[in-house]
Amino acid sequence: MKFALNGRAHDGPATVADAVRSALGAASAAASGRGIAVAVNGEVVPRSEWHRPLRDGDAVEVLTATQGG
Amino acid sequence: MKFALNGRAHDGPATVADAVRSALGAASAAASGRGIAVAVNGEVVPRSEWHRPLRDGDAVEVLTATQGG
Amino acid sequence: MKFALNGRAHDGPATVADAVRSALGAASAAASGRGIAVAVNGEVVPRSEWHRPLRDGDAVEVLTATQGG
Amino acid sequence: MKFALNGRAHDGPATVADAVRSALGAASAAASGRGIAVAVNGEVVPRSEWHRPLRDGDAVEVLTATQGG
Amino acid sequence: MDELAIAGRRFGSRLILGTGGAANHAQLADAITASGTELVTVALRRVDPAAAGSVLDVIERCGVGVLPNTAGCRTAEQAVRTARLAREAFATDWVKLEVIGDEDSLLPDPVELLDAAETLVGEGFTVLPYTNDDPILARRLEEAGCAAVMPLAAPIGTGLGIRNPHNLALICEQAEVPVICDAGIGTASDAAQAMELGCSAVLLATAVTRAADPALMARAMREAVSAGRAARLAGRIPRRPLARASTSFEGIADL
Amino acid sequence: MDELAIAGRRFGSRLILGTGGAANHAQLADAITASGTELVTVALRRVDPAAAGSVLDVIERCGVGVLPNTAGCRTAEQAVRTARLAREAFATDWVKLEVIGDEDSLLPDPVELLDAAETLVGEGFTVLPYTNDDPILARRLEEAGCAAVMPLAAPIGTGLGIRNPHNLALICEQAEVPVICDAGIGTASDAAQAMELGCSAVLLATAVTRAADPALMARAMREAVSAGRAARLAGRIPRRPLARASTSFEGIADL
Amino acid sequence: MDELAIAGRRFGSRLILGTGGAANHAQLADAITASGTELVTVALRRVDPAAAGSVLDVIERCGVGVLPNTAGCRTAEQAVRTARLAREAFATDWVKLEVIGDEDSLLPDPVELLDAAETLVGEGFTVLPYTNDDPILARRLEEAGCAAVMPLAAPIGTGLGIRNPHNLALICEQAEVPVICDAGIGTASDAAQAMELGCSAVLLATAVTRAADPALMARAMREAVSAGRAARLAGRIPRRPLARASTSFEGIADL
Amino acid sequence: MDELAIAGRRFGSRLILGTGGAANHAQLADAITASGTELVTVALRRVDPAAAGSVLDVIERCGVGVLPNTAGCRTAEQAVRTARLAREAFATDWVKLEVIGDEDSLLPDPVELLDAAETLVGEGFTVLPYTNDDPILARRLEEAGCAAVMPLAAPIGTGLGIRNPHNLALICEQAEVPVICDAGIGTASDAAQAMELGCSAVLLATAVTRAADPALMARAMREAVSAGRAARLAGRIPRRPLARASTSFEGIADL
Repeated sequence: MKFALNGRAHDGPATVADAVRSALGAASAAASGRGIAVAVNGEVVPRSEWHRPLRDGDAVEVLTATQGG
Repeated sequence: MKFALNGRAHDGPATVADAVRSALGAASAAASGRGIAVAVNGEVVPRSEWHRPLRDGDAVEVLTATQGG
Repeated sequence: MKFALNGRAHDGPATVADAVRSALGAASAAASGRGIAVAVNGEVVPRSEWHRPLRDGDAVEVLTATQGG
Repeated sequence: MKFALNGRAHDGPATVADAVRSALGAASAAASGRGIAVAVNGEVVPRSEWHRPLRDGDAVEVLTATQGG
Repeated sequence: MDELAIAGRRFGSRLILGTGGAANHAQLADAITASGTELVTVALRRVDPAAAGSVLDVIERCGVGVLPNTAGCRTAEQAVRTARLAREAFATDWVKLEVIGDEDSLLPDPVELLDAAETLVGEGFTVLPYTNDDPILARRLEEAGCAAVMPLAAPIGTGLGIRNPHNLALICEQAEVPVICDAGIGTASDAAQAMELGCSAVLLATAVTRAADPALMARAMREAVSAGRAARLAGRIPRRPLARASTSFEGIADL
Repeated sequence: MDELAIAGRRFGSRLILGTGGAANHAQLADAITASGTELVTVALRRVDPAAAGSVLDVIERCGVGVLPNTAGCRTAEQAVRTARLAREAFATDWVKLEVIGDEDSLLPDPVELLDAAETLVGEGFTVLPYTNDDPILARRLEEAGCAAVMPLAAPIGTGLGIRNPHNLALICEQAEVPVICDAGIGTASDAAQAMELGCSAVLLATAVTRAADPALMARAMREAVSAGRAARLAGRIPRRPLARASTSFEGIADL
Repeated sequence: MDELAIAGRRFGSRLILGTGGAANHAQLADAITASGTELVTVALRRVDPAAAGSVLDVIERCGVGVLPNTAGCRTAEQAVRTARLAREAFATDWVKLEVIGDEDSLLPDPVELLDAAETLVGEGFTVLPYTNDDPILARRLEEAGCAAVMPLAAPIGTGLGIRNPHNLALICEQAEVPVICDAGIGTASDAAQAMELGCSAVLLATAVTRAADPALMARAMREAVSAGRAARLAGRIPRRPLARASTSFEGIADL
Repeated sequence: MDELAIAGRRFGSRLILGTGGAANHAQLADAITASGTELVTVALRRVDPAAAGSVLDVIERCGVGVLPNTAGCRTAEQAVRTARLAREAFATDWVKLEVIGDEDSLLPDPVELLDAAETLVGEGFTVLPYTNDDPILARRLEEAGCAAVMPLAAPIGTGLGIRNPHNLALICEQAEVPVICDAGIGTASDAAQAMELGCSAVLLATAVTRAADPALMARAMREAVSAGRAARLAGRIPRRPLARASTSFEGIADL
């Protein structure tokens, strides 16, 4: 199955947590996942539901803080 | 039956045309009724329908041009 | 002889020091004469010359500090 | 003898009129000398005195109108 | 010939005059004539049997067009209904759309204004909305199909002149319909400045009708609008921080 | 008829045009004509044998008066000598007196200016001094016998418009000779504003001669000066912090 | 003690700092400290695996609060979704609500902004909307339940200062929630003026983060906001057209 | 340490306070203390036997320096004589030189002022002249040997703020002695702006002494002067006509 992760196409079965891990890569936040929020198809997925499997065509956004005015 | 004409209570049966006449009184526009518009309960009543009888509780507005910015 | 002291006419013989005393009256500065300057006919008279007698027609100004912008 | 004409050194005997002619050259104003004024050593020399001979070291200015704000 | 075109209708004059505030009809007629305007605004109010003559007579005598407004309306519904009545009364589908947010500032309510504009455009009206100086709202009104946008210089009747030239310039740069500076003009230089900023026309009432000499001020406004338009087209010199001689130093005498 | 009188000489136009900066004589002639001016300034410079025609020819053809200036002078003596030469060259005792303090700002030197003005008035000149916007210096120039005072709007050629309207208004209130706003005007609304502040006339050069279309800008300035003058005479409405309805709420319909 | 209270939360500092534009985290930390702020904004963006450290670490070290924004959103829906994600990420229901009309002016879209504000208030957010300087929209945002209104001084990042002090003053007079001047501040006097006009606080980013010396400008802004607040409370002297002596002429010597 | 040096004398504070207008000595003392100033002005007047205490006592208690002025003088001779008397009375050769042209505007007379300055410098005074905002006069005063130049923001006591920032900036750019903005300041942002334009210090009296709460306004002015100075040194961002995002669009989510 296919899904989009932060705008990039991905393949194969995955949970939200898998997606977060792949998005974070080596990023410092990885450990804690602190300051991270996830949306699937625009809706928030709370941490408690990250075990949820993604469905074909899902658009996943993994977001964190950046400098902003 | 009762109706309101330009904010004032009126009594007895009347058509829209009656209301217009009574609103205009001696006003210069009376003759032609030129530059006049009539609303019953907020909706325009075109001249062609002024023969229409008013219903109890109708709010009639007879309006014309005044100086305005 | 006559002289003017701070715009008022005075009479009789006097030294600059006399004029200063009479101008100061009870004013706090009196004691030390601190913060005081004297002009006779527009020219400064230093303290060392206050013993000088006034001449007829002299205009004496005894000045001190006031609030100013 | 030497004189300065509009900032340039000139030689030999000359009257003011000579200087004017040499300054104007082919300039349209030449004919009438209309709109021309002459100063020798800063002082105006009226047309009536242009016949005057220049003296050694004289500074002659021959001026006319230009566009100006 | 530098004409103004609104919804395909052509005007030689770029000044629209509001009739509000004139002391009497004679004075109003003189001001209209002196202003050279071809279009004047009127409001719709309850007939007054005691009224001596109608402002419409004045307008007819002056041979100018009439632009009804929806002055005093607080909601989109009121404004839409007033516009429909104006169309019936004056046989014109042009309307100066005014929906105010409160009666102290008389500033437009952006949400109600846009709502009313969309409805009236849908009903075939030629809508000229009185708006604030927000470039975004101006664009949304244009996108809604308004025939022009009419941003204010300052609140109605204040005579404060152009409070925010920067916004007015932004609106003019982006608009593809005529931008008409409406309200807040106090004197001639304000009107000229509005045109220099890129406005296609100026709409004003109080500045003329309440001036000590309305007809003379009307003439002043006519000339100012024309002057500002010409200055805009003539390409002004740049502003420079330091002086630049208008007289060359070249050939200066040594005196 | 609202005429301007300077030293008893009457003018129908309240715009004085400087000729500096024009690209060529043809363009200058068009600008003079479009401006409606009756008086233009010229400078005095060394004759240039290579010059093709004289600005005096243009001025004569346009049938306007000539006002020589002392542009570029740094001292009272230079300015006085230049004025004497101008009188000889142009057979006029009128002079636009200019004594600058430096060549970057081209701002007048108050001490040298006053000194030169006193000398020239004593020699029977009709002196029109280009001055800064200091009300005290303006009064001293008037007391010295100048026929007018010509405070700047901003430094020459900057086009910054009126930097200090407050000072210009003070000068106009107190002066008993004509106040002519000279230098710094950039566009039509600046000229109108100068007249609204109480000036009797406007003198400008660069704003017209260096505009993209000098003749069109000249027309704009003519209209702007006339508009500003009319607005001043017409008695503008007061500035008010809050809105004032130009349309009465009385008789508003209940819709 | 003159504290600022927003939605019941108290602040000793009336300066809110945006973190955008800082060259690096060290510089940002210095600026935050020098500014004395207690609240800084952050944006929400896709995680960048290559990122070296997080702005959250800086904020934590400085011991200040975080205010997430919805910068870059063009519609109410985007902004609402972004706010929900920010709540999830930062465990705060405070949001600086930003819904822009286009990417050139970055000006707020009044309709989308009000729509988003109503939704978010309904979901229990503490909404601080970045708005234009329209007093009517400001009141509608307040009526919608926003905890403050944040009108701009000028478009984001322009440094133009307060384009329309008149509107800002109107907003402050009518508002019953804190008015925070947001965007367009260029230098210290702009920030002081905002407070003098009646604002309760100032929010700025670029003016500090892109200054040549961000930490020094941050200190300047801290002092300016404090100065403007004190001046407002101290009751300034009236503006008068004519001079008034600060030194009495009484008792002046005859010299 | 960013100190101000005038004629070699160093000051930690860049605010000079005039004592005129204070309701009483207690209020004056509080204002002096709150302002953080190190130098205050006084005038010289005929002794008043009825006077309760002297302003000198206040100044001594506050431990600040005294700067005598020549307020009220109309001629160079009066001012020179007053300065000599002040030197005798206060044992200081520093003087705030004031020679006014009239009593309505209290504006300086450029000719008398320069004349007096030259005389007093010749007699060894440290001359701080109160001048108008003319860059040429400012330079001539500097050339005459004045220790500083003190151009006005606006006429004394008007509180109009900086009427002509362009002139003040020109003066600051060219001066090699400290430029002290003197007179016309109304509120904190005015003082900050003066410093941002490049002034080395600010001198004010009325703005503080006649404020509703003089001590609080004094504190506001202290902070504003410090803020303006810091902002000047920090290098402000440029003014730009169009917006510049403080939050990058890069990495924005697709919601």
